[in-house]
Amino acid sequence: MKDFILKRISAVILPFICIYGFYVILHGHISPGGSFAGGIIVGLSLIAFATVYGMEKARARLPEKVLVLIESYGTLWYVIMGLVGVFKGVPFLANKLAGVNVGEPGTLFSGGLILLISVGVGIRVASTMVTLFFALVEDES
Amino acid sequence: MFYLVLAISSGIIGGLLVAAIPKDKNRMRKYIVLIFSALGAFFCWRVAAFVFSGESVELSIELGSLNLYIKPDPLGAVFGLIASTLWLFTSVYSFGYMAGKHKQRTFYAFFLLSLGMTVGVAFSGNLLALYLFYEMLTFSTYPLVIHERGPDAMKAGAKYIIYNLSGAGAILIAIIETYSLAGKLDFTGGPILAGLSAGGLNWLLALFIVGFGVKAAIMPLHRWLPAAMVAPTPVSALLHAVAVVNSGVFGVLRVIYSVFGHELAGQLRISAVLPWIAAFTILAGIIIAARKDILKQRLAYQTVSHLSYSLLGAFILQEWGLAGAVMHMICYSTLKITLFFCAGIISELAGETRISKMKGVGPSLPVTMSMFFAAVLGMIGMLPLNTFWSKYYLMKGSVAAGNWILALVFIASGIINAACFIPIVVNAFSGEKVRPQSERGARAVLMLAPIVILVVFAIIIGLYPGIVWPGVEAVVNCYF
Amino acid sequence: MSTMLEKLTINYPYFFAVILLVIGALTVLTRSSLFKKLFGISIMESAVFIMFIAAGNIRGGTEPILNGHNTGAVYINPLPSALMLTGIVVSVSVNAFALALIMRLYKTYGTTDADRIAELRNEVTDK
Amino acid sequence: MMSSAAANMPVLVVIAPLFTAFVLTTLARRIRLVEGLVVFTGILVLIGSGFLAADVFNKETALIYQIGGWPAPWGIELKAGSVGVFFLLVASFVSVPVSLFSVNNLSDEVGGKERTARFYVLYLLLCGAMYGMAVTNDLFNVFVLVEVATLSCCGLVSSRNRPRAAEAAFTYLILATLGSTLILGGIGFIYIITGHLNMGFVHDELNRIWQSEPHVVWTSFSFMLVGFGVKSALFPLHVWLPDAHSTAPSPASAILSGIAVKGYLICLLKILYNVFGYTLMRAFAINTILVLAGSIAIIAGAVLALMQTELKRRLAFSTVSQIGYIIMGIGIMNTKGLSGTLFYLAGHAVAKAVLFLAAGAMISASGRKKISELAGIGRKMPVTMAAFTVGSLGLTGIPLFSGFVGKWYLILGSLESGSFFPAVVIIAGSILCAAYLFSVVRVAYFEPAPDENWKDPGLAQKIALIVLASAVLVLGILPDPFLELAGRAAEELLALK
Repeated sequence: MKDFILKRISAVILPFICIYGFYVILHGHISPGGSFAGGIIVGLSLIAFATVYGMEKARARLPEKVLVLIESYGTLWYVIMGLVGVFKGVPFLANKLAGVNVGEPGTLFSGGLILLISVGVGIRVASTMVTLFFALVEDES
Repeated sequence: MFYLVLAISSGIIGGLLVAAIPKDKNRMRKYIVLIFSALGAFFCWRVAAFVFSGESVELSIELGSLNLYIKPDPLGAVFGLIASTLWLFTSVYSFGYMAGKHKQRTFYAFFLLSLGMTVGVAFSGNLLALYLFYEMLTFSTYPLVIHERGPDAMKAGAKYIIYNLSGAGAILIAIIETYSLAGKLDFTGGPILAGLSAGGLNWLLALFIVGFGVKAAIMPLHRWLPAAMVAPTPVSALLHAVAVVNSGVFGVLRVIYSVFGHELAGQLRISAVLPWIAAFTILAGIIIAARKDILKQRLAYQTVSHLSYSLLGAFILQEWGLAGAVMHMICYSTLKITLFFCAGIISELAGETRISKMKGVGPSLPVTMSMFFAAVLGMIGMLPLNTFWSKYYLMKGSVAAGNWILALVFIASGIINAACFIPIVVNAFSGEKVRPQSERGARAVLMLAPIVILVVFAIIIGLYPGIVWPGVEAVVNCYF
Repeated sequence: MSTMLEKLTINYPYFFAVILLVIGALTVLTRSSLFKKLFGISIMESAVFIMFIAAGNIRGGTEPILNGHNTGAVYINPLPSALMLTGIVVSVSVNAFALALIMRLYKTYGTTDADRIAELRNEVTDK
Repeated sequence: MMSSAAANMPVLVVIAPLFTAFVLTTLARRIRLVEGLVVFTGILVLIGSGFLAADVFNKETALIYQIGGWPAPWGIELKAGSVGVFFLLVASFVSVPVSLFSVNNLSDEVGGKERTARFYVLYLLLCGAMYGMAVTNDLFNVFVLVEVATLSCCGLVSSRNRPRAAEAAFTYLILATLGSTLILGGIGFIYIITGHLNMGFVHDELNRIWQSEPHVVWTSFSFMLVGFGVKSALFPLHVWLPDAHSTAPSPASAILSGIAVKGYLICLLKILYNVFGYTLMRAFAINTILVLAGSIAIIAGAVLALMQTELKRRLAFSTVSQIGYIIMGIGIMNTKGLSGTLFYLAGHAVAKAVLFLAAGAMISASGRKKISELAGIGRKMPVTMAAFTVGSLGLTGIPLFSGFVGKWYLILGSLESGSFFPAVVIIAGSILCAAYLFSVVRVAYFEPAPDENWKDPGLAQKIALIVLASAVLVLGILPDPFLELAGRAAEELLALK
């Protein structure tokens, strides 16, 4: 891809798409969307980057190792958040029961662990999308 | 209890030992076989002595709600004695017969294993143990059937397995139905199903008879038996004239007298048909036998016929019938095994398996052929031999049951037997002597000694039936 | 008859769902192209998603969000939508995996037609 | 802390393998550590499920676990009932020797260390999904777990770097996804008429209203049956299974045939008895359908198995036949029949695992796939073939081996329910089973061996085989505790009317 216009425009737009994705992730518990939808948006922005600037550049910025680590730790993060309850002696994935401050409903910092879980899952989804894309596009599979 | 465990396990342990020692240790293997079959016989005699003296020997292995219960009663003790004693003779015979043959280790290992299983069948005290050993007997004799490894042997083996497994399947269903009807499976304390109403039990008895009838070679289910004659002669002799088929007969006796009891069985409609099936098998078996040219085949069909003597005795549900059945099991086994042994000697030392070519083998095998003649007389039911008595009891039983036609069946069968086998002997001794004397050497002695001893036994029992009568009487008293 | 029609008009999403389901199933079972099989699966999944979401819908209901000014109004059932989000995640992973497999098959056999692949495979094994 | 762990056991047994799975993805190259972790997790879960089983057994009630502390109609529930812990115990037990078998043995088969690590990740995901199926009490979770299991199964099937494997995996993926779509549709129908997803609530609601919506219930049932039928390879829907199970690496085949198909059956069992319930099953004659489907599967699977010449394919078709027993047993709706089914399921799990592992060891040692080419292998690989023989005896249902007790209770159950037909089919199936398994044993022991250097596998593999083979024996000789647990499970299933 050597299209000048495409490169310039995407250079302007992609950061905003990415930020919008994070917005959706962070507001998952108080508005439509959430970690999956947001993660997909972030992931697609990265995929768009790869299609516009070429695979080599994308690979250089998003090495496979990092993606694998994000994927694994994203899931582990979820489990660890769930285990907070277990460590406190209440059920798995307990939130308020585990003594977490759940804040005031309707504001960003409400829902206790949900926000933390959302972030983990969101970046995990993003990295999974990118991994899938790379896996399908690159020659060795 | 101690003896009971030893009696069953001596065969199994011996088999495992034989399998464990290296292939080329022929002498050592023979000693092991001899020692363990002798031990098996010895312990069976000990157990039988306990049983007949009225002591209770039992062993119960809990398997949850199903338990294996081993407790010989007189019937089991008699069968155990027959099997283990004849096993000893067969092992001596097979030392001669198998000398120089291939795959001896496999042969002897499964040979001893089958001893353990047969004793297990005999001594089992409930249907589950009976089923277990019965099924295991099938599997442990299978390698013996396919010993020759040729395509014929494989085909026979497949037939053997399929017939017997189907039979065992029928038995399993019947056992489970019995369990669900009666809630117990033990033979002690009267027949299992005693006290139930006869209605609806017809098919249960039929299922049992079909199941055990496979091994007992009742006529439409007999096909595996002639096919299995491809096995080496000691195997045919022991398994297909003594242990396996008799365990089928034993099973039928057990079902009728220990599971149903003669009173309940008498009320079933099917029990009117059963004697006639047995009678048909007696006549049809021997008639087919008359048309076979290969000696072992002829003997096989004669086996089919003679097994039904015992079955007929059991089916007429009458004291003398049962006595005859048990007596026939004892007497017939000693003579039938002799006949097979003789057939083996003829094929090994004279190289003949076809009756039509046996002209003149008599002078070359004088001892063999005379023993063969004695056994043939026994099969017909002539007096100095023991089978006279069993036939006498059977006929007495059928007359006592009010069915003199069945008695005629025995007589007719005797006549056909004579027509079928006497000419072989006559032929063998007639004609010019073209063959050299072949009964020489250690091998011949090993094969002949068991035969002579068995025939002497048969004659002694024939002259003094009182020797075995207490055992038979104990069995009859158990059920009547 | 009129009640039947009435039911049809009220419950039209379900009929769409059923039609899509049948189309999808037919595509999966009759087409030999691996891609078309995959499309068929996706269509079937969409049919089920539509059915679920239609079940959660209430006509005239608002979105089930607590934002201070629509309390008391009838809101639609959010659960089916949430469930179908999970269903979509699953379907994404199935699609990705299937595409990867198709690529592997294409690299080996040079075709994405199931019948052709079977032929080629038999040729290979015959040799 | 300990008491907290004990109280959270139902969720911890599911979480543990998933947690380890994602730890493994970061350890790709250090294969020793990976293998150690997999086996360690397996043992940990086994101990955990042992505790859980003891707990449920002593308390005599199901353990309800509310995730996040939310009560039932709103929150998601896990229910460690007798059925669940029974399957949990079986699955976690089998998974340990299977993973032990793969130690130091897989790299050749799947090619490379990284692929091996990926294999273990999928393996653990599958295990986690299976344990989840055992304890879940929520219909939608059933769907999710079924999907996780399906995808990891596909991954395992395709883990061998062969075009054949990719093809088998693709067929499996398409058919299994078709199945899970149908399952989701079935769940959808139930959800539409009841408005619940929690099994207990659905059951109550369904039994209240089913008479007004018989068609929906009927459709839902048929969707479920076909969906789970595809996944568990119920006879006419089994087409994917032989290819998938025979091309997968041996440990994968063992876990797929031994445990994975059973997980779907447990789900079906739970849905039929805990969701539809006894009354509905009777009303829609579901039991008759199951008995018929099972009978056809038993006979057809066995006949097809008999026709196979490749060892692993024969074992795969044997699974089709054995699944028939379990399906049939689910249709025999009394305590004896159901406990027999569950016991049979356990017996088949261990027996089939040992058969597949032994077959894999033989095939990789000799490089030959056909049964006729494995002549005399019994004398060259005594431990492997002895394990195979024990497995065959267990599957055929010889007394003192695992299959017998299960068959005994299945037949007892069917006779008690007054029908003679299933008993005959069971026996016929056993005879065919003997025919197709013992012919392998016969070839291996009684035919002359070629002059080749075939050897038993390494120590870990031998231990795995011995552990599984002795489990076959233990289930046959000392069936009592398991039988009692299975009996409890059957009563629990039948308690809901």
